[in-house]
Amino acid sequence: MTAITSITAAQAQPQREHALDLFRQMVLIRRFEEKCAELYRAGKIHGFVHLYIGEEAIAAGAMQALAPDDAVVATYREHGHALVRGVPAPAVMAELYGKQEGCSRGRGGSMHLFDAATRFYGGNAIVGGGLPLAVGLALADRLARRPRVTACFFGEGAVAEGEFHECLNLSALWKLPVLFFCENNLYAMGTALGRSESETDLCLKASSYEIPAWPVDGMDVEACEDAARRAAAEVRGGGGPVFLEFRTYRFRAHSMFDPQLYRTKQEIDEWKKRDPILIYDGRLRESGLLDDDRLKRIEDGVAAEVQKAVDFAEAGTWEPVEDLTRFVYSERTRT
Amino acid sequence: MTAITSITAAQAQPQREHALDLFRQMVLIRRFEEKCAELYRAGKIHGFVHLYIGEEAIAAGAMQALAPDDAVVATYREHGHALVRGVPAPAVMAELYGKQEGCSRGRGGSMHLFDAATRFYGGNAIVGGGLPLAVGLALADRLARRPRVTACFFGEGAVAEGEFHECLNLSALWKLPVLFFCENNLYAMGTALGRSESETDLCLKASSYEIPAWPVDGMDVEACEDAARRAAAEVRGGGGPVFLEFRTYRFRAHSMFDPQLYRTKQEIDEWKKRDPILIYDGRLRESGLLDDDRLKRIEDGVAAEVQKAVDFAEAGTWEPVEDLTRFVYSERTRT
Amino acid sequence: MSAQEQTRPQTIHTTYREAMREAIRDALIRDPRVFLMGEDVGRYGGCFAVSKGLLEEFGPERIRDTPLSESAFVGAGIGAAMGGMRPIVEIMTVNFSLLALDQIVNNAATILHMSGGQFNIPLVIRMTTGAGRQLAAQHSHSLEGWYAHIPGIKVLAPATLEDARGMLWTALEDPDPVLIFEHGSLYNMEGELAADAGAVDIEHAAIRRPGSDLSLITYGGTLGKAMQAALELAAAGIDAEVLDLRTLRPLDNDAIVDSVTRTHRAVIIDEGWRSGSISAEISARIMEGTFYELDAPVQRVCSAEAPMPYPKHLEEAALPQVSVIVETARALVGKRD
Amino acid sequence: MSAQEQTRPQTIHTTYREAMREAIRDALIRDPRVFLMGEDVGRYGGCFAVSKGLLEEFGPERIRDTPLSESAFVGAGIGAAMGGMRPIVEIMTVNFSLLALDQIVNNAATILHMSGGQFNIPLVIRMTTGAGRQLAAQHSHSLEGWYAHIPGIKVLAPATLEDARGMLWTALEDPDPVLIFEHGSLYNMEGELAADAGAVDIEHAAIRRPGSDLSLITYGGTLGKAMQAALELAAAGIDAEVLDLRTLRPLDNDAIVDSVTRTHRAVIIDEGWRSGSISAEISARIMEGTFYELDAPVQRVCSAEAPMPYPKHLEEAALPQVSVIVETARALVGKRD
Ligand SMILES: Cc1ncc(C[n+]2csc(CCOP(=O)(O)OP(=O)(O)O)c2C)c(N)n1
Ligand SMILES: Cc1ncc(C[n+]2csc(CCOP(=O)(O)OP(=O)(O)O)c2C)c(N)n1
Ligand SMILES: [Mg+2]
Ligand SMILES: [Mg+2]
Repeated sequence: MTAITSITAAQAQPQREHALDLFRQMVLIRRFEEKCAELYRAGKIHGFVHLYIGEEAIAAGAMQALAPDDAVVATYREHGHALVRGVPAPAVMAELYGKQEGCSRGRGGSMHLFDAATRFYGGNAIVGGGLPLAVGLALADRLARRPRVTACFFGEGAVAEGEFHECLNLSALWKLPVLFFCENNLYAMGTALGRSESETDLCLKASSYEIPAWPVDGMDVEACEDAARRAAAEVRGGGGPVFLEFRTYRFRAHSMFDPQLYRTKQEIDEWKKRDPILIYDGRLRESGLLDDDRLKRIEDGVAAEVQKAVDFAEAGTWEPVEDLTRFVYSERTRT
Repeated sequence: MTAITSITAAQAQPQREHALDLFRQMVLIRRFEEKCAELYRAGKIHGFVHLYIGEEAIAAGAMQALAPDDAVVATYREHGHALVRGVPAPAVMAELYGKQEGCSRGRGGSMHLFDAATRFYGGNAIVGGGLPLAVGLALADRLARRPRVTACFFGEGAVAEGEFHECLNLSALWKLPVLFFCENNLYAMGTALGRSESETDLCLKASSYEIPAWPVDGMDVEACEDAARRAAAEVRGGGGPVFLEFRTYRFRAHSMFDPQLYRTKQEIDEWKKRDPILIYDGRLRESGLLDDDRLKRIEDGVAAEVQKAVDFAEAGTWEPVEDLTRFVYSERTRT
Repeated sequence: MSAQEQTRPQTIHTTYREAMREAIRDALIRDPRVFLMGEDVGRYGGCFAVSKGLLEEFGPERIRDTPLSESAFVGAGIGAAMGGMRPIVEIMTVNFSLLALDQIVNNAATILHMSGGQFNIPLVIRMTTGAGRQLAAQHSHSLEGWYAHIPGIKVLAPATLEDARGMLWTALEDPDPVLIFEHGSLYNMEGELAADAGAVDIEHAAIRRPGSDLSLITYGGTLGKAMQAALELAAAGIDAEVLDLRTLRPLDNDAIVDSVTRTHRAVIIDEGWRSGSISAEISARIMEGTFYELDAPVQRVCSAEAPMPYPKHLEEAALPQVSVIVETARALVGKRD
Repeated sequence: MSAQEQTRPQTIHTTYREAMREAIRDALIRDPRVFLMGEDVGRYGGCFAVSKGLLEEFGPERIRDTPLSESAFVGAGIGAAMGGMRPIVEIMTVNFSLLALDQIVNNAATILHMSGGQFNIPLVIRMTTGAGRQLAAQHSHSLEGWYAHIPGIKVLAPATLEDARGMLWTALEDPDPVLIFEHGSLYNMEGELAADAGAVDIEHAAIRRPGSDLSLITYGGTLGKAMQAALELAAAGIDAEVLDLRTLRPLDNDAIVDSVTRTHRAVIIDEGWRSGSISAEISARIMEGTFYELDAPVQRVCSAEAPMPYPKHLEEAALPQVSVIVETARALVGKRD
């Protein structure tokens, strides 16, 4: 079995610019999604929408460990991942509107963001469904002798699915470069972890496949970055996959239709004290990197970016109905 | 995590009769299956047939821990389990012939032995496919407050299937009375355990669900019995499932069509020195329970029983073609 | 005429969702062997709020939240049914049922037959099906017709309040596995239901509107569209019969053949993808059962053969619509020879 | 006439199994992105010996034994295809593919469309299908017609040595997921194959025997039975055309309609369970495409709607047989009006 190391808050003093950038990414996700909620209520966005609010530190931190030609596989709760990965906010927002200028041509909506340019492989609405894809992407890299990694984000609910186990085993057996990034927000819809797993220490499960695994404070963006960098270095070294359990909490409902009968307001409030933006705000101020003025500039910049995204989406166009069956099969000729 | 205890050869001096009965059960399976191989070559038995030869100690030993109203779920390699459980040898042989006097009316063949009288729920030809059934049978007992257990036999190959994990978790989470009896014969068809599992210590996997688990010498019938009894007592106590890894080896090909390219003759010969019948024969002689004369009587008795089974199968009849679609749906009226 | 027949039964105003919930409650009260198991049926209150309140009433033993393990809990339902219980297993949507398909097809559908009649499986599996709520390509399948290919199981598609209220108990009384498909767009359907509504038969299709010029054959989520189309056709002087199949396996062959034998024309409306859908089977049955009575080729109005896109206008274009049904029917009737 | 056409091509005597193996070898040699992955494809020598010897020739990187994890390794094939490889994933038999169905239906079939055309999936999945070897209810499914319901994938059913040899390369060149169904009873089929046999088109059905009195429409494992039936019918003075569909999705609609438009009668032979089988789709297509040319209702010869029983006599009774095809065809032709 593998030693389990607990990574506490980051120790190193990050570069000034980098730190502010991390902060900015989290703020972008937060404001972008607050806008999504508003637009949903306004009838601009439809279907199932799952907000990432409260969990921003994970995507913002972990994504730093990836190079441009690495790959990302995510779930239906992936606005944040797409934004941090570099999918342009306007393209994401247009996708949520269902406009053909969206990153999936408007066909995917919130749960199915795709972007070839940033190797963002979705957006998968089947719990656990993205894991085999990540294993396969990593296998392709291994076979083609490319030094890439594939980061696969998923919720702790997916750990109960058989696919999770098959994929951990397969990737460990074949020593494939996969980063399994488990976002443990304690609930799968209304099901608390303790009601879905007989053993709630998720790292133990990874260990039973000989996969190095450790828990990370998912509310601390620097801890997330550090852990992801360490994991990515290990994976790039050829040692096979690494599993990280990011401990976090979702501040909002599971989706837009959830009366949240399964948890208390106190519990939510308790966790909100650990709001990753709040915490990092405090830390940056302490180290003199942030003050009200700079914060305002960041918030203003983000607000402008979100507004630009909304404007772009509003100005977007509907895919013609005649294109409905385009891309059921490829238009390309043989390769 | 649960402590892992290694159970060595049984210590207690078993009752004379019981010991000879264990021995006899193993001999019955062996001779029955040798006859099956012969009958297969003679064109009396068809389809896929998987022999249990070499692994007899597990079924013979483990089944002792079950009461008549407990349930058994097995795989396609289940002749031995059916015989020890008490499905009459003639009914098993008739089934292999495909005669309607067979325990599944001749419709199942070798891979699908069923018997309501002994609560023998198959005979499942999908690797891992029986595990959820066992969990459900145990759930029914729990809900009906019946103090029964369900024993589920499966090969180590099934450990790689997602269903294995889902079932271990579900049964541990709900503390269901399931005995997971893993028959680790080191190969799944031609795939050695080390080529199918990144971590080959199977008990570790059970531990990652908080399920007590320990390895057992699957070539020692008394060790098998002792371990199964201990496990069954634990399960009956309401503590949830137990997982046993019976370490064994199949002496024959996977099925009747296997050139065995994946293992060496030496390896097979090495294991044959640990033939469970041979070993128990030696132990019984040492303790004065067995001599040539008694052995002959046992072999003669078994030979007669096997012959009776063959005669019964030969004399059996074919289900009329008109009955082809009977039992696609129940004939019973509403219950 | 008896006194009973003269009194109009009392009705209650209800929804499909509530009718379904009442059916589950009723079953839980009637039979101690019944329990409900699935993802978020309990503490969350049910994905589509169908099981809301049942946990409080019946407790966590009988309203059993499961982990995300479709194969295991569906298989456990099969095992529990063999063990003497009467499980209602809820799969959140038909899309996720693919993860449990091995258990349904290889075990639930086969064990009675391959055990020579020894082990029947009195299991009910409920799931949401269908599109129409902009849930895109992985949450909008209509696979009930696909399931109807499998011998050994029965497939129901309640399309009315009566059937939502009444099919479950009949399914639970059935000794064999029964799958119930609830179209997601029906849950909010409101209407009047007899206060004493109860079990209904699951063996017969129902003529929801008699007619003489052509048969509109459908089920589940598209029944409403077929009824609307019949109204519009009536306004154009075409008298359409609407046949609600109700049960997709086994199909009520006689009802199909009888209707088309009377009307000589048929349009099948089915939310499944056209090729290989249950609409093809119905067309083939008409071919085999009443070919010489046909005045024109049977037509199908199905979903476009594409994964379901997210935006409303494309989703609508992908799904069978009233206007297309009307158009198809008019063209068909025009084709009199 | 060119010199080439005058020289009769050299042929080799081979089997369906060897033709399939040669196709895999050929692909591995031609394209370094191609690899084969599945249960026991390597050290065991292939479940049905198709891949025997390939491990020795190409090594374990490209002939990749997998654990028993159908969902993971099929999904990994999808991912590897998106990552630029050309995987051939072998699922031992179609029965086990149910464990991977979520990956096939929810991912492989949808990603190109729902990503707006960004990610195509050049994946080939091969599997054995069908009954006839007394393998009973969990090893005898014929689900290729069922898969043909899913938009986004293509479904091939090679029935001849040429197609066993030639379809794989065409499938690998296809930018989208292609499923190849190999009927288990064909592996030992022997015959002559052109020494230079190579890629074949996968877009068209093939007339294996031209005829004028009726069309026998079939594919895969039942092609041989249809050919045999045509012979017997010929002896009785009935000239049957045999149409081999070859590809079940997309169906070659024109070929079906053309044939029946000429012959005015059709019998479809399909090893799938009758209700909801691909035979229903073909019947519906004939209804829609050439109804007015039909002299009699299209008939179907399918498998009995029951899990497959083990004993030979029952298995034979469950499967389409030559005698039943002949009988059905004769009755149909007799029904001239
Ligand atoms: C296979 C499958 N089953 C059920 C669902 C319905 N569902 C969507 S999200 C979800 C909860 C998943 O929880 P988790 O994996 O912890 O991710 P989180 O939503 O907390 O980020 C469920 C049950 C699904 N999408 N896929
Ligand atoms: C889901 C599934 N995949 C593949 C097979 C084909 N198959 C039959 S037995 C077997 C090996 C199983 O090995 P193991 O579980 O170790 O049991 P053993 O045969 O060694 O007793 C395989 C791959 C199957 N029956 N089911
Ligand atoms: Mg969660
Ligand atoms: Mg084994």
